[in-house]
Amino acid sequence: GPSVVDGPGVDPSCFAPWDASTKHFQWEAQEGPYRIAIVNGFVGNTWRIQMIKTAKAYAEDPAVKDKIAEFKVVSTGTDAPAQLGAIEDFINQGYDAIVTIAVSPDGFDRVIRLADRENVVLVPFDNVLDTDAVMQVNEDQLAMGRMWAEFALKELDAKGVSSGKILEVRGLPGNSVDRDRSIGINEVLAADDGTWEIVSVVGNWDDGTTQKVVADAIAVHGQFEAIIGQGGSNGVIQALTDAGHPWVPVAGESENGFRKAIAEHSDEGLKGISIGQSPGLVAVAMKAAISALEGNVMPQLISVPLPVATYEELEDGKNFWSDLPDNFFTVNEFPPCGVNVSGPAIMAQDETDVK
Amino acid sequence: MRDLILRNRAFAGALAMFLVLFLGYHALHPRGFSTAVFIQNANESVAIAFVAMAQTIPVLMGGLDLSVGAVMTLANCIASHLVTGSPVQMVLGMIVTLACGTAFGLMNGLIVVYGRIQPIIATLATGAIAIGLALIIRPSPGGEIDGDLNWAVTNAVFDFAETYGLADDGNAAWLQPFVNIPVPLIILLVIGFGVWIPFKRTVTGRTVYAIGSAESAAFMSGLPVRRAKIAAFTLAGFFASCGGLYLAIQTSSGNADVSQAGAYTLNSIAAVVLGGSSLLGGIGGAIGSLVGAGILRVISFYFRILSIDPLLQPLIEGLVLLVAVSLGALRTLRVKNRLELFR
Amino acid sequence: MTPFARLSPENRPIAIAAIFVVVIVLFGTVYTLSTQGTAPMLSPGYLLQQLQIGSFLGICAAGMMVVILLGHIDLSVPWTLTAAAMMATTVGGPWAIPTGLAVGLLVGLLNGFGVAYLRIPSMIFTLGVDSVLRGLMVAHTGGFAPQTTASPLMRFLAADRIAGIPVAIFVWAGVSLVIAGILTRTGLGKAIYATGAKEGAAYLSGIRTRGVIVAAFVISALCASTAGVLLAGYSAKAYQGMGNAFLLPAIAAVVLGGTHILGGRGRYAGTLVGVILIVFLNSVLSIMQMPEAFRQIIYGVVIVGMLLVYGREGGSRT
Amino acid sequence: MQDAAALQGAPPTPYHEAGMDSTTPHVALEGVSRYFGGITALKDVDFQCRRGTIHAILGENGAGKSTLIKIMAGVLPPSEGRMLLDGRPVAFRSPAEARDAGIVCIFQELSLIPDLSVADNIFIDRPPRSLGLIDRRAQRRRSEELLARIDCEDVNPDTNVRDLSLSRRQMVEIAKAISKNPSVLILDEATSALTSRDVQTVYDLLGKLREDNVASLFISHRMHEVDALCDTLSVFRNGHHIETFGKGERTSGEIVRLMIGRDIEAQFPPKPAPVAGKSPALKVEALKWEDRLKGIDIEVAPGEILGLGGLDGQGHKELLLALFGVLKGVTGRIELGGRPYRPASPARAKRQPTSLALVPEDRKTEGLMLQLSIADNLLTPNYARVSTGPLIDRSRADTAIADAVTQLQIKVGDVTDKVETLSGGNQQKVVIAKWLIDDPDVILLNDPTRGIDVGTKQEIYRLMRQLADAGKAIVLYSTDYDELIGCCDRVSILYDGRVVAELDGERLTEENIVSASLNIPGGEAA
Ligand SMILES: Nc1ncnc2c1ncn2[C@@H]1O[C@H](COP(=O)(O)OP(=O)(O)OP(=O)(O)O)[C@@H](O)[C@H]1O
Ligand SMILES: Nc1ncnc2c1ncn2[C@@H]1O[C@H](COP(=O)(O)OP(=O)(O)OP(=O)(O)O)[C@@H](O)[C@H]1O
Ligand SMILES: [Mg+2]
Ligand SMILES: [Mg+2]
Repeated sequence: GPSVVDGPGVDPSCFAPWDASTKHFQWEAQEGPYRIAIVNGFVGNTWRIQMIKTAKAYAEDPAVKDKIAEFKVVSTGTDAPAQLGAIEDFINQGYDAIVTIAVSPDGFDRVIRLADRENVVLVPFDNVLDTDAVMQVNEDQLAMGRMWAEFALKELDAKGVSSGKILEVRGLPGNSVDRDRSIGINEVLAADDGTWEIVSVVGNWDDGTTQKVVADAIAVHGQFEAIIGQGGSNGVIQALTDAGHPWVPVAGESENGFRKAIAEHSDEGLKGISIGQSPGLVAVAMKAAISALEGNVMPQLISVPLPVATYEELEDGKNFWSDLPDNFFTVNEFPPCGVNVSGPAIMAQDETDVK
Repeated sequence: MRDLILRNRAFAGALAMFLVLFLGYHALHPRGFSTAVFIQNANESVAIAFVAMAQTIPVLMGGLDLSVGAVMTLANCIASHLVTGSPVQMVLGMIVTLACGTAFGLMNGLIVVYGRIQPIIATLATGAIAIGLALIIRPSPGGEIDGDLNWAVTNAVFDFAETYGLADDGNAAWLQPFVNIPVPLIILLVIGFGVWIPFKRTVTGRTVYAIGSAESAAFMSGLPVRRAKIAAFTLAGFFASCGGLYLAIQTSSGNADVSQAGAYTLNSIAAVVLGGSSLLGGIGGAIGSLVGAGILRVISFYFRILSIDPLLQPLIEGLVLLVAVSLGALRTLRVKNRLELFR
Repeated sequence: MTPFARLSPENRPIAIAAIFVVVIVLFGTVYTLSTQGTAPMLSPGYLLQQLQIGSFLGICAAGMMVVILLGHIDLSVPWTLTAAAMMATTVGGPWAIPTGLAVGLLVGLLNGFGVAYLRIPSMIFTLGVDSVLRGLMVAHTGGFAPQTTASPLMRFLAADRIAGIPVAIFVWAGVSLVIAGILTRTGLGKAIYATGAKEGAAYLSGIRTRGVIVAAFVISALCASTAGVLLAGYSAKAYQGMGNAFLLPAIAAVVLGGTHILGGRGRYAGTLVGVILIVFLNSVLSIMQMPEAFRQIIYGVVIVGMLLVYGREGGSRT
Repeated sequence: MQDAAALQGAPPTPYHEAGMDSTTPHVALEGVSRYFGGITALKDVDFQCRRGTIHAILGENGAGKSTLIKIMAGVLPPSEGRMLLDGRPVAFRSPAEARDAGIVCIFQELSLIPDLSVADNIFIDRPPRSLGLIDRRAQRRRSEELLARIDCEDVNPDTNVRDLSLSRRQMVEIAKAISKNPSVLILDEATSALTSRDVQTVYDLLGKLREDNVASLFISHRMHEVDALCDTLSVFRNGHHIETFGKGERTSGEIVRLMIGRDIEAQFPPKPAPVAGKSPALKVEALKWEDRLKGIDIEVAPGEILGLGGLDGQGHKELLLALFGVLKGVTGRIELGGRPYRPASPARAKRQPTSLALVPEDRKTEGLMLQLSIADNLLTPNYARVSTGPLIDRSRADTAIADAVTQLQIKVGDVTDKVETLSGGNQQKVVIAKWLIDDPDVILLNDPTRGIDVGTKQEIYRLMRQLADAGKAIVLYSTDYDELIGCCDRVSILYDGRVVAELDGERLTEENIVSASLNIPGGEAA
């Protein structure tokens, strides 16, 4: 296993430690090229598909291509034993690093123990583990929630609104990301001195469910002053449009469609902020794994900066693409990390003729 | 007699399919036929195998239990709270977990028998209830199951002995022939055979078969139809909770994952069918389903050793499943009297 | 319960479910009146909007019912729906809807072939088809960026209103008329009941039961794909997993409507009431911001409870 | 409806039996009634049976016989009244409780489990055990003994019941019943599919049981069986116990009159003189299928009733199914109305220019959809006939149904009732009627009168003859020799998948049928 060492770690602009108290790991340097596996859980939504494509593209990136001897991706579905089994199998096969999106924030004790025993670098990202025994890569969900809420309050303040109903659209129940984002949002709203009634609905992070629950909420509650949605932001916009709800500040994810809508309607009142959990995180996780294998000092918890874009910052062809489908996630690059696989490049790999 | 062979032929076919797939996987695996890989295979298969065995019993009765995945999840969440503390407390926790799952199965049985609701619908509903309870018990994943227990139970006999300082830390001579056997495999086989085979050879067990084959005849023959139905669902609850308990120990935690529960239920049906039981009831057995669960798992093992485009994996997995269950159709082509198709 | 005793076993569930719908609406109204002082559940706008969203489920349930009448089940609904929607938007333009329906037709033929000709239990064959379709859609989405925007006609059918009434409700009504017509007025409908009641006897009566089974699965898949096309229109686009929320509610609606899960018995009116029941139950739970855990429990209790109230199955112990 | 006494012109003869009068009856029912919703199946029945007798229960279809024994056997509770066992009141809640009290019943709709072996079935509820678990070896051994006792050594205890013929199943059912050492053994039409050899075995068995002081209750629609066997006879009609009397106290004519409340004329309608030279409606040459049909040749002309006779399991059933297109891999030549015909499916068979119809063996699983209405059942083969385009023409459908109900005099309350509410005889009529609407030219009948009472049987015989006279060709398989002799113009005897004899005119006698059935060389001439 890794030894706990003092920071700072390598390349802090890319591998930023979560906070000051984050400890640092160092593995024995190993000879490259490495065998790397990605153990995905569920496959069957756009985010995951984009993530897999990003991983594949990044593995071909000249910067890392030579460092990777073998690269494999499997998806195990939402089945904890299958995911644990796949990780263990890759450890048994002698892979050097395993990057994973955990199906559950707990339950990895055994594979962590095995990985440490075999000196395999295990890197959970996105859905990370409730443990400090492995190196992990994520964006700060709590901060994301806070930032959404702060933005909404700022815009309302600018409009001179200081009371009313705010709609919060939550994600998958029971998921820690959902929990953290919601805590962030509600913390900020509670601390504000406006009088807000918060209506909270569950949208499962998917466009359709979100659209339905937002439409329901509008039908029941009439009007909201602002909407803070964790995901499925396209659905929020669609529900507002269909209901003829006036444009209000909306905080949401980084879907292309959402950004298109903000760009189009911000003058009419759709003051939007778009922060995304990027599928490109996988590339950062892969890069971190390689870096660890090379023997560098790594933070245990790597914080990837939040890719924020407000209505003021949107620019067609740069951080959204008006001629591309709504469904893909716009933020995909992390320049400080040298991860330059852009969203359109991923989603339009063979698409030159389709466009 | 012919039918007897045919019945065994389904099981034999399943076993053959499993062995071919399993040996093929180990042959291709860089560390094939090693204890580590066997342990990993066994660990991954225990939960689904238990749930598949659970599903078998209602299926033999001609019904389906759509709550097995949910009961497994419920047991998983209960165990994540209870299987902790001193060894005695942990054992008590396990007993309570199994008792809860069994009681849930009993409730299914009572609803089916006294409410006279078709099992498939009754358990669709009670499955939702089980998930709801699991979510209440464990709103977000977590739990503090003993790490030693986790390690001991998910490894080979040697590690088990070593962890608990038994048999000379696993070095006792008499233990040596067994040290490399995965503990999960032992748990599975002991509970599977130890419960199922005796059950099958009781009047209640036989009644389960009889109900699936001809329910009114079973009643008219003076068989304890109600008792058997209740027993069947209760036993299903027991097996499902064994799966949940193992899952909890394996992951040291509980997780009220709705989609995982659904996936386990559906996979359990596939495993039962692959294992040679008839969804119409009366034919098959839990041991076949154990093999069926193995087949299901081994299929997915291949993605880890073959280089297949990750985005094509779900498609290939689906196709393989479809083809595997379609193999049963070969029987249909041999049927010369079309009336036999309409059972 | 006594007033229901006189109703025929087919109509009893329908009447009871209808009454329960009223109870739900009243309960929701009392709840909103007491918490917010408003009664949105009684406003036509809200009811229509709920029915508009309910129409997708309604169309799925209509198809599901036909298959359940045969004693089979169609577990491929979620990804049939999704695949139809995704293919429709990929093709786009005037051919969007025909493409979506063609997907349904193909899936239905495949399901029907597996169940009727290979005689693989529908429970397992349609499950396999569902995962194949999912695999195809993952590969499709991953291959290149397919177009996902709904065509204007799809938008119109799903999201627009005529005379204040959502067009989707008209579509649902149309599908309902067709299905009810098939079931009650055509030889095919009668053959479906006969095959569901006793396939062997139906076959010996000269009914081409394999054809009937194929037809039923085609109907189901066409309904699912219609729902998919509409749902894509409603969301203005297609996306992975859009069908996941429809399978179990569709089965539940059919069963709550009094259709026997083993086939042979049931009336379309029941399915209609069953869908409305589920839609309004969902509405009330949403309004109450009921947490997921209790929602699940309430669903379960409602299904078991309703079936218990419907009464025991006919006298015979079969 | 006249009551029994009036019909007799004298008060009912009191029931008496030498030497047994003083003892309490073993089983007694007092004032038992049973209602099913609005239907009265039994009304205020007093009934007794004693040990050491064979007691026949007679009555039309729907008279209440099965209901009576289901009450005795714990399947149904009585709505009113009570049951006494050796003078003590008992109330069974399940067949298991009745069995524990020594009452064992072979039900009309057999109670074997198809997917279990013969041995499992025989000892289904009380298997021999060791260490609390079923002892399969002992079970097998004891099954063999029991089967040998009823001359069924040919049945392998390991065979699944599914693979047995109906007659073997009935024998297994009998073995299962006697394995329980009953004090009351009830046989509800348990011999309906047995061939004469097996029937004889059963008679012997019942005789032995009588000596062992067992009370046997015997329900059968075959009068000659009853005559030969029973000491005491009870007649039921419309749910009432009409009369009980000893053997030989009534003539068959009187018994029939008690059963159906009227006299019946000659049982079989007269046969017309044979007309030679008609071209056959159905001609079969060298028909083969698997190892069951080994080259069958038959032909039947319009207006003719061809009987198929022989022991059970000689290929009759397969022959009819093969003609109707149910079997795969049939070879040989078939002509329908002079045109070659290749059977492919029932749907095809019924659409031939010379069309076929089949009344199958088991009306409950093959003939009817029990949970559907009478009307729907009648229309099942006929939707094309009553539809305009894809839509059903309601008025045409109603006419067709009404015609069928009148033509066959089906006793229905309302054609929208479920067909399962009809009595067995009327259900059988529905099966026949649904095909008559289709107006077939060749009608294949597989034992259509099994379990049908004499009155209804007679109606069916008359109907068959009417259809023949109207130019239909009929192929009738029957297990009842009287029926073959009385109804058929010609009878082909099948043995081991071949026609071994063809009997007509003078040569159509029971002796000839029996010897041909056993394929005794030269027996035909005897
Ligand atoms: N479960 C039931 N539900 C409704 N009616 C019933 C039921 N069982 C019997 N009956 C009715 O009770 C009457 C008597 O039926 P029962 O079966 O006793 O007649 P049976 O004498 O055995 O006639 P068969 O000779 O046809 O066997 C019939 O009219 C029948 O319709
Ligand atoms: N579930 C039911 N509902 C209504 N009536 C029933 C039901 N089950 C049985 N019956 C009635 O019970 C009567 C007796 O049925 P049983 O099972 O004894 O056979 P059967 O139809 O009388 O046969 P057969 O007359 O050919 O010997 C039937 O006539 C039928 O009308
Ligand atoms: Mg009867
Ligand atoms: Mg009868």
